[in-house]
Amino acid sequence: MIYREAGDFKTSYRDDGQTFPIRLDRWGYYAILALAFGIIPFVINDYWANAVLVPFLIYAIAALGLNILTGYAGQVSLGTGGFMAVGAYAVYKLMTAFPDVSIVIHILLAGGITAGVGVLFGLPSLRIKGFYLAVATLAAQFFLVWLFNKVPWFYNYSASGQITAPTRTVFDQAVTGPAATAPAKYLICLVFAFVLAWVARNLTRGSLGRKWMAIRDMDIAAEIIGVNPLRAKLSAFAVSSFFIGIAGALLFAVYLGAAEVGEAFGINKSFLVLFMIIIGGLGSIFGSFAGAAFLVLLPVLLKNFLVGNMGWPTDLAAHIELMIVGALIVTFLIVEPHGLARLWRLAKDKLRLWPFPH
Amino acid sequence: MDQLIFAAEVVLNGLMTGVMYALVALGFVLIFKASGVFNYAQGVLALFAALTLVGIQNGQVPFAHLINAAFGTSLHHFGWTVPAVLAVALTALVMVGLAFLIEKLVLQHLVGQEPIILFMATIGLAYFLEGLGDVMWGADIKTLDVGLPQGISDGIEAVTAQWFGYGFFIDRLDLWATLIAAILVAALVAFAQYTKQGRAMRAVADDHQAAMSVGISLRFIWVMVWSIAGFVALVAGIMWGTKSGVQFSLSLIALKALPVLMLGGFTSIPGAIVGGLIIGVGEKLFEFAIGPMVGGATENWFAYVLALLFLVFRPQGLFGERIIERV
Amino acid sequence: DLIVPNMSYRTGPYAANGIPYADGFADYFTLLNERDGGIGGQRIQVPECETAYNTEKGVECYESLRTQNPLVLNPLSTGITYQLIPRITQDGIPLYTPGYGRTSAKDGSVFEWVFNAPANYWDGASVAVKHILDQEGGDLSGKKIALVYHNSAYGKEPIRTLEELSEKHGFELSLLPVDAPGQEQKSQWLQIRRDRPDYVIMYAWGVMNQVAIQEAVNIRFPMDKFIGIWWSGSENDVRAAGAGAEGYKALTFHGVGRDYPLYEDLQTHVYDKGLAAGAGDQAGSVLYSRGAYAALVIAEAIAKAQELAGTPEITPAQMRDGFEALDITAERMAELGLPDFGAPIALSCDNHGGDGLARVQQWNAAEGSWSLITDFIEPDAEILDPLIKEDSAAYAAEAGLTARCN
Amino acid sequence: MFDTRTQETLLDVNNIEVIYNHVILVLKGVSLTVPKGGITALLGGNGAGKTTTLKAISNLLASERGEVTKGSITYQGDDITALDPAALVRRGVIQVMEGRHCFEHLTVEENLLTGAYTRRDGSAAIKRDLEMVYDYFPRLRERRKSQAGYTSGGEQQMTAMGRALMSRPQMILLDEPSMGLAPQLVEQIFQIVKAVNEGEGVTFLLAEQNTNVALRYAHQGYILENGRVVMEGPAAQLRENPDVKEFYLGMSDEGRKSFREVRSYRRRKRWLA
Amino acid sequence: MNAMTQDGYVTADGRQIGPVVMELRNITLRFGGVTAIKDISFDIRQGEIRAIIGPNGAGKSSMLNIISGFYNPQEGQVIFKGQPRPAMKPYQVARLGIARTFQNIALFDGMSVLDNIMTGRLNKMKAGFLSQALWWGAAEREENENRAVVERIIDFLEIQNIRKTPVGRLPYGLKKRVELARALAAEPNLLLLDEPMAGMNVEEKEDMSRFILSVNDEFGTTICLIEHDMGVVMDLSDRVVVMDYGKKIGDGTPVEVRSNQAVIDAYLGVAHD
Ligand SMILES: Nc1ncnc2c1ncn2[C@@H]1O[C@H](COP(=O)(O)OP(=O)(O)OP(=O)(O)O)[C@@H](O)[C@H]1O
Ligand SMILES: Nc1ncnc2c1ncn2[C@@H]1O[C@H](COP(=O)(O)OP(=O)(O)OP(=O)(O)O)[C@@H](O)[C@H]1O
Ligand SMILES: [Mg+2]
Ligand SMILES: [Mg+2]
Repeated sequence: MIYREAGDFKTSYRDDGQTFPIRLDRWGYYAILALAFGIIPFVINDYWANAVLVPFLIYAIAALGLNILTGYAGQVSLGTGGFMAVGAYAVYKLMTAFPDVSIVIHILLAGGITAGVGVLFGLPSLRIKGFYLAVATLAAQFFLVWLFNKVPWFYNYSASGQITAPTRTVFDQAVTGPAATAPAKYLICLVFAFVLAWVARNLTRGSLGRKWMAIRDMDIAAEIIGVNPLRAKLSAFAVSSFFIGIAGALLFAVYLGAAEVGEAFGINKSFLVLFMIIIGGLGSIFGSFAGAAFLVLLPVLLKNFLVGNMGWPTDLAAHIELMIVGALIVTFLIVEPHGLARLWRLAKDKLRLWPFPH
Repeated sequence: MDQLIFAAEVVLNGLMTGVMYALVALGFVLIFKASGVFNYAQGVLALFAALTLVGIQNGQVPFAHLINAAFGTSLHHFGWTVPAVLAVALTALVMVGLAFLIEKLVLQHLVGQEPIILFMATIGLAYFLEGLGDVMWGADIKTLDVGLPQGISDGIEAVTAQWFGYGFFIDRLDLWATLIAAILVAALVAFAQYTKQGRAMRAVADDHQAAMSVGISLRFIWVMVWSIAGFVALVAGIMWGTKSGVQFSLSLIALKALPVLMLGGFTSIPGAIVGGLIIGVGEKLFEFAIGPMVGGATENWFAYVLALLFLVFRPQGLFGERIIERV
Repeated sequence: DLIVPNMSYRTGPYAANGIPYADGFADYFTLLNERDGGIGGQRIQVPECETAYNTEKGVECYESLRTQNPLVLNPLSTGITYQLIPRITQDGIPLYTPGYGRTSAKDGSVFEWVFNAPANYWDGASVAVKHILDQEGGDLSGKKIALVYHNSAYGKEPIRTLEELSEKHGFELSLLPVDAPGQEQKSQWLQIRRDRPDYVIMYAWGVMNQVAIQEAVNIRFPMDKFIGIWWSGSENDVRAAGAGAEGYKALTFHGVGRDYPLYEDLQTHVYDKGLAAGAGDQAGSVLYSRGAYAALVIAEAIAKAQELAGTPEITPAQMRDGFEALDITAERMAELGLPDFGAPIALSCDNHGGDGLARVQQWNAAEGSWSLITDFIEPDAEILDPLIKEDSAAYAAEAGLTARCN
Repeated sequence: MFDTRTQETLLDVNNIEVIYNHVILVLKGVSLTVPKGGITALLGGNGAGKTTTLKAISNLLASERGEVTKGSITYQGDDITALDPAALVRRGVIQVMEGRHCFEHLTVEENLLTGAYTRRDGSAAIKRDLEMVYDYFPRLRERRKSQAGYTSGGEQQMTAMGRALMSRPQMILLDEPSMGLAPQLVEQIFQIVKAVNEGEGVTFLLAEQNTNVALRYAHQGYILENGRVVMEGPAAQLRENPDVKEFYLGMSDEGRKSFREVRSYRRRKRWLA
Repeated sequence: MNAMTQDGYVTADGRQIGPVVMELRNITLRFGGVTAIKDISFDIRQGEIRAIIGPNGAGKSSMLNIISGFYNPQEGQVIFKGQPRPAMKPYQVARLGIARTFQNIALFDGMSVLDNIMTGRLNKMKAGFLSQALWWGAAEREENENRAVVERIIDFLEIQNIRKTPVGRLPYGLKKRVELARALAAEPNLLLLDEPMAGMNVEEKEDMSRFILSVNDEFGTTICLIEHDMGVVMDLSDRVVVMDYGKKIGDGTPVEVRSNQAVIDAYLGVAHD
């Protein structure tokens, strides 16, 4: 019995409420942090940063955001792409209008602006529930994309409607624009992902988080025991959109460098992030990361394997990749509908009992 | 006056478009009604059906590409063509087989799960079918022709020209679609409301466990409903495929059906039609009257906003079942 | 070996168009390898990477291809092009975007690494209007032209040009955007039916092409007054509409069909050996020809670069020099087995976009083939040049670049 | 009077183990025999595993991520452990689930009709049985056109019972039929159970918390605690057992204790660790 | 019972009952065509245990729903602490100090027992957003303080060992207890209990009774409960309202109600001892 909680006693409510109550978990967590902050930045190359880690971290932030809304507060949203676009365009306008202000502040402000937009589009959630709401959030998706496409002010009147991120630095290191190095891009995303994950954890373990979960599990009962549904739902929309806005801002400014709204923030993006949280696990912070890792890595690995190792034609590989991703999603849901996070917990449960089942 | 006539024409065409949307929405409604599953794969199902139909019609060798890549052969066609009617029948059979497999491999293992999980599973299914369609029949664009006529309906143009001094434009394909949709809806309503299997299907939607406990075989109901939905998808695939050729984008018509669904109510078959008509007319009129002022291409979002407006007043859609809220 | 990646899309919404293009591109290099043993003795490797027309996959492709030291990239997507311009500029890898991408990249003094010869979107708009002028005996005043366009960066490209042209020639321009994917265009075509424009110009892609042409047939819009850009002029786009599409026109900057000597070589060295990319049924189609043409220009630039560098193993920077010294004459085209296939291309440090010549082809539904109905038409440089200067200057300012080539 | 010893066994549950979610062991070897034509009561406290046992029999566990990992269940001599629930209903075993589980969006009458789903004996017979159910539960007749989701708890319980009767079963598994019913109705439901049992020869296996009533109507009983059978026997015998009296009937030597007095004492089951 | 005055009365066991806290005056509630409650008036006094009984579908739960603001009656007034209460949202009612449990358990299935009970204290937690986001200052302090309160309730209701279990997996009886815990966590002055003992055996009912009595006793909480077990109602309650299909057919002490012929006919079936 290596993995166990017996003997790991808590003597205060504070200890009991900490994020990783089990010692082994805590160590694992510190080890990962040390790896992420202390080692990877020194060994990372362009391919790993640009094709894998940067998108992974950015999507993890978006997934955290959506997980707050969908996993914790139970409001299914398909407007993620649109909200990411708000973040991207906000940061673009801010970057070009106030070139002297730090990009970090721009990104945070972009999150704030997205939060406002999120609240606006969250208003119908008071009346509309379940799948009806999910479909209704598509209104946000389509409207926002249309808006950014149509109003030239948003893309600074450029001829084609594309936006391109100018170079900005943090501590004299370029983090956006073509001159940004792989470690710089990786680190700024990592810092945001880390801080936001920590905030998400705090919010979800406190009273706000309980309000969200109460609304999710049974909104009528929640209202009767005293949760104001309006405030609970709108706060979920606000916080979620804040995260998603930051993800959008990073996606555009750090990862892509240039974007066209319909292409980069289309409905596929909404679905992608939704997949991430469902595969990762609804209502789980770890799940948001796991889901993002899964869906960012899987296609890359599959492609490299099928085309690189097996030497298949790219088109066949691409089609089969679709089939495999689809089949994997279904398989996952069958094996464990509550996602990778639950799978992980079940594995731990078994470990805890090992070697004596039951 | 001219404006009015044009507006009338726009409305008329909106109605026709609405019917086309409704054809897609119907498939969604059926599956939702029968299992509470929001079947995202409905669009891909339509694509898959249309691909299969064209493939059979043209005597394509399924999986040719895969076989060629694996064995170095160069198979493409059997060298025959199959008459449209027979091909449609064969495709319908394929869709039944597909329904059977979907039940066996997916749904059966997800009995009693929350709706969002089932929804996700259908998204996985959509991916899979999209890939399968491509591998089976190739990703190139195909022309679909089962003999449905397209183009201006001369009769209506002539008659209205005489009456109003302006010939209204109606696509003959749309007239067909309307006829077929009417038949489908009537048949499906009768089925769901008045037959034993229809009742069982609604029971399943409410409570899987309870349905099983009274002896309703979920497997049977699901295979049946997915087969019907597959058939409806085939019809939608034929209609849309005739218009635009059969290719990947066909699966995206699902997105046009969602506002229809939302407005009509997820559980209402007539709602799909009425919702389709309202959305069709609404988006066309808006694009026609307001569109030019705001730069056009408003249809995509306007359909959703329109549906949203309705929902704010009736959260379950126009004809959807009341959402039961009790403690 | 020299690396010329094929960034293709054989899946996703635009697969039907991506497939023939990628096949043509790959087959041409296969031919060079098989027949000539490569270029200057160097075999050309064409690693393929699937982008699915998706910018993020495009980035992944770029990063993974970059590790192989490619000479030039051709992503066949305006979105991915915009994505890559800052990156390739940083990394010093030429980008070749014939007939698409960023128009102002024609200005080589700002866009050092981007080439978009022989023609760009604005050239297309201008050539289309010139053709209309021809049809109308040189006078367009009081005429109405409608632009039906894909509501994206690509579709919006010609608007500015057309606006300038409408001022110059006095025609009335109306804009009809269609949102992707464009399966439903009833309101746009009803507006056309109502407003009865004299001509319709179309910038579409994917399923939007088929639906637009079908709707035009439905409302009996005269097909010979309906002109698509070269991305709206493949066989795929017209076939669905059947006989009704007879007479539809589209621009092109190269020839079509298999009536060129090149195809004999392709047949013996590629198809017969079973080396054809894809199913082999696309040979001679519009997009296949375009893919092959892109490969041809790249091959010529490689040859030029080898000549300039004095070594067959060239670097991307030498490749850029090769492009800038590119001079493909009519005689050279004939030598290459494609007489009168494309207009001569001569590039320089300043001019990365060539002369922008394009011609008009028309669909013959009965034969199921395109025929070229005009000679190469020159775009209206008087209008275009200032626009390009303006846009590239804006980019230079934004990116903090100083003009080169002086 | 019904004598369990002379009756043939209809259902035999043999030493079954049930695990939920691959880790939670709930039933730890439960064996029961249900004689044909009798009423068997399954008693026990909260979480004892009554519902789990019934679901194991009717094969509804799979949809709760539970599985029978050991033991076997036979019905009329055939192993039914792997049968799907629908097939079981066709063989005459139907379950009335705990917590009613009516089809909310169907009307009361439609709910009842779904009970006849597996029947093949024509609409006239079904119509007759519908009337029979309405006679048993007159309240349902009044509410026949209401959506079940909007009826009161008791009405839903009646609907669920009626729905099961509509399938003309040989055996009904009843899970807590009395829960939430008014006293009069509890008595009435058990009267109906008795009537159906005697009149139509339907066998009952019922899980109950209301030990008092259950033992009055049942022929034999099993007491389940913590996933194990702790006591079994003819109902009359169980009723007289001092432990049962004390812990399940709330009687002590002095008769029934007032609930007000509970503050001054507390029962503890002797056999529970 | 001693004479009832404006200020209260003294119960049989000598507790002092205070003035009226909640008065329902001429309430009528209709759902479409169905009249669930017809012109009913009754009151609840400070510190008493008030029971509502009646056949299934009589409108008892609907009455509680009116008190907790979930339904708004078409006619009549709700008078709380002497003031007519305007139409309110349920969460506003909760803030007046009215907590409740539900007939069909309404726990938050995805949360642990502890979290569920903590939701009962949401209205007592006031830490600002920033403090919560950073888990600094008020948020952490408040969390630990409230946790301490909740732990006391957990001890009180003897559910220590299931503290961290997700409630979805609990057996019915424990769920009811957790629900009670959640309601108690709000420290209400008026506690509404909708069939708190349905589906429990005698032992568990006794436990539950003990809790109810203690709450009433120790905190002086006023309790209004619906229950079908006559034993419980007779033993626990001070006064009983009897409803029958939306009408009030009796109101008084348990003894009075028990001998009321209308009540016997409509509800009890037989005279209860
Ligand atoms: N789906 C499930 N997942 C995990 N554990 C479960 C599940 N369903 C039941 N259990 C556990 O199994 C045990 C037995 O539950 P069961 O519902 O069979 O009891 P019961 O005797 O019917 O109780 P009650 O009288 O309260 O209905 C309980 O401890 C419960 O926590
Ligand atoms: N939201 C609603 N819509 C329609 N009818 C309702 C609604 N709520 C309750 N009813 C009806 O009002 C009547 C009273 O219901 P209520 O739930 O109050 O009964 P109850 O006295 O609590 O019964 P039980 O003891 O069975 O729980 C029932 O006939 C029920 O069908
Ligand atoms: Mg139970
Ligand atoms: Mg009730």
